[in-house]
Amino acid sequence: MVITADAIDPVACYAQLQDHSCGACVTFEGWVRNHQDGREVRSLEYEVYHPLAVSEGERVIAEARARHPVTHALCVHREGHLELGDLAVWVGVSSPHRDESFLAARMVIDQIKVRLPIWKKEHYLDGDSGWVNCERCANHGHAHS
Amino acid sequence: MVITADAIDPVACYAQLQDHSCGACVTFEGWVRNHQDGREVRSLEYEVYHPLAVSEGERVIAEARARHPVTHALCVHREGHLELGDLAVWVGVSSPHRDESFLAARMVIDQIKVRLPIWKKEHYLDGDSGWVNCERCANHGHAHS
Amino acid sequence: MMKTVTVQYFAAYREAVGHAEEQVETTAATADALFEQLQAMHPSLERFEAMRVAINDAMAGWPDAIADGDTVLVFPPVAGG
Amino acid sequence: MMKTVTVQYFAAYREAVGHAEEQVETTAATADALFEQLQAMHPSLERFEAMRVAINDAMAGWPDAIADGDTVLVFPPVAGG
Repeated sequence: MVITADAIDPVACYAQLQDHSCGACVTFEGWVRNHQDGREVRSLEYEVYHPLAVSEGERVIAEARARHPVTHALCVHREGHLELGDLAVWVGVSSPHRDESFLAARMVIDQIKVRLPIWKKEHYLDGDSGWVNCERCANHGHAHS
Repeated sequence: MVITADAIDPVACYAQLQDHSCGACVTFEGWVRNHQDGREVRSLEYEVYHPLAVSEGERVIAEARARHPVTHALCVHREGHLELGDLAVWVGVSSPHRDESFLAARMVIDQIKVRLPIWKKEHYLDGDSGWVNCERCANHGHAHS
Repeated sequence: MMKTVTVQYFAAYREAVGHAEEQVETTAATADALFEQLQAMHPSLERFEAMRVAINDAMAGWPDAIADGDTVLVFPPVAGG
Repeated sequence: MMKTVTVQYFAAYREAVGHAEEQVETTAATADALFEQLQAMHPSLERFEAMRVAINDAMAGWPDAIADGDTVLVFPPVAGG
């Protein structure tokens, strides 16, 4: 689990998954989207509490690997200011067969989104801004990407 | 749907998925694996019947998009001789939210593997070689990546 | 009724038969009946549950009718990906 | 028994409270009871079902006990990805 203030390089990440014993590779990328709940988004900030984001991210990856045996599994999450289209989170998995890679990648991103101490502040086109509640938050329940 | 005798460039493919309205991108890559049913693989050839591989591939993508509305969905498949680790098939999908991208990518690769007129001949380390039957083939049922 | 069709073989079937294409005189009404005739001509042509057929560059079913002048593509089990 | 704990606020909670960290004197036995006290001190501190707590850099539960000298991290609902 890597938290970085620099732009994520998906090609460099991907190189770490390559393995001649693997026939399948699944990647998930979360991009900064120009709309959220009907509002136009201009940019956003991620705030990350490093020590626990890293340890909880490692735990998520270990749990996904235990349930879906894959050969490589990695996750990188941005912090700081991001513009539209920027890569916010990258998950990559490789395995001999494709079933495990799809399932592990899905489990990692689903858990990363609800368990890691990472917060997102959206800046809207109308000049307003606000912290986004998590997708399982009961008070403001709505789905994110 | 693209069939190519040249190496697939995943970065160039991926660029076609980028869209500010999308918050999620899922890619699947099929790589040439060094083992199959307990045999050590050295390299392989794909034979493709172009006209129907392209039209059936377009149909698969359209069906996946109809079931899982995504913004972009692409598939590229190699033909000819491939070495270990080479990218044999690339599937990429982007959408506002991640659920549709995961489901569409999975549906595309599952259907591509069983419906397109593409055949794989494996060359084994022991000098032998043989055509691989499809993963749903009743006579020689076994799972591939 | 005697028809002439063009049969094309792919991958394992091409290697089993020894050539990629041939003209076949047939009275077979369906693709499936034609395949039986092809097996009689080429004993090495194995029947697989996952084998597929296309007629005139469109995916077809084995019970589909064949007509004089058709091009029939005989596909062994596919293995893309 | 009176304890002194360090409370750290993040994201929306930091902005609601106006600072990132404070020392709090408390008799609260659990993290949950401490949160009630923090809400009394900072009426803008909203309770969310998805809010989380960590004690001394380990994820914890709201019913967990707090001890003198602990650092308690108060996390508003997370939104990574």
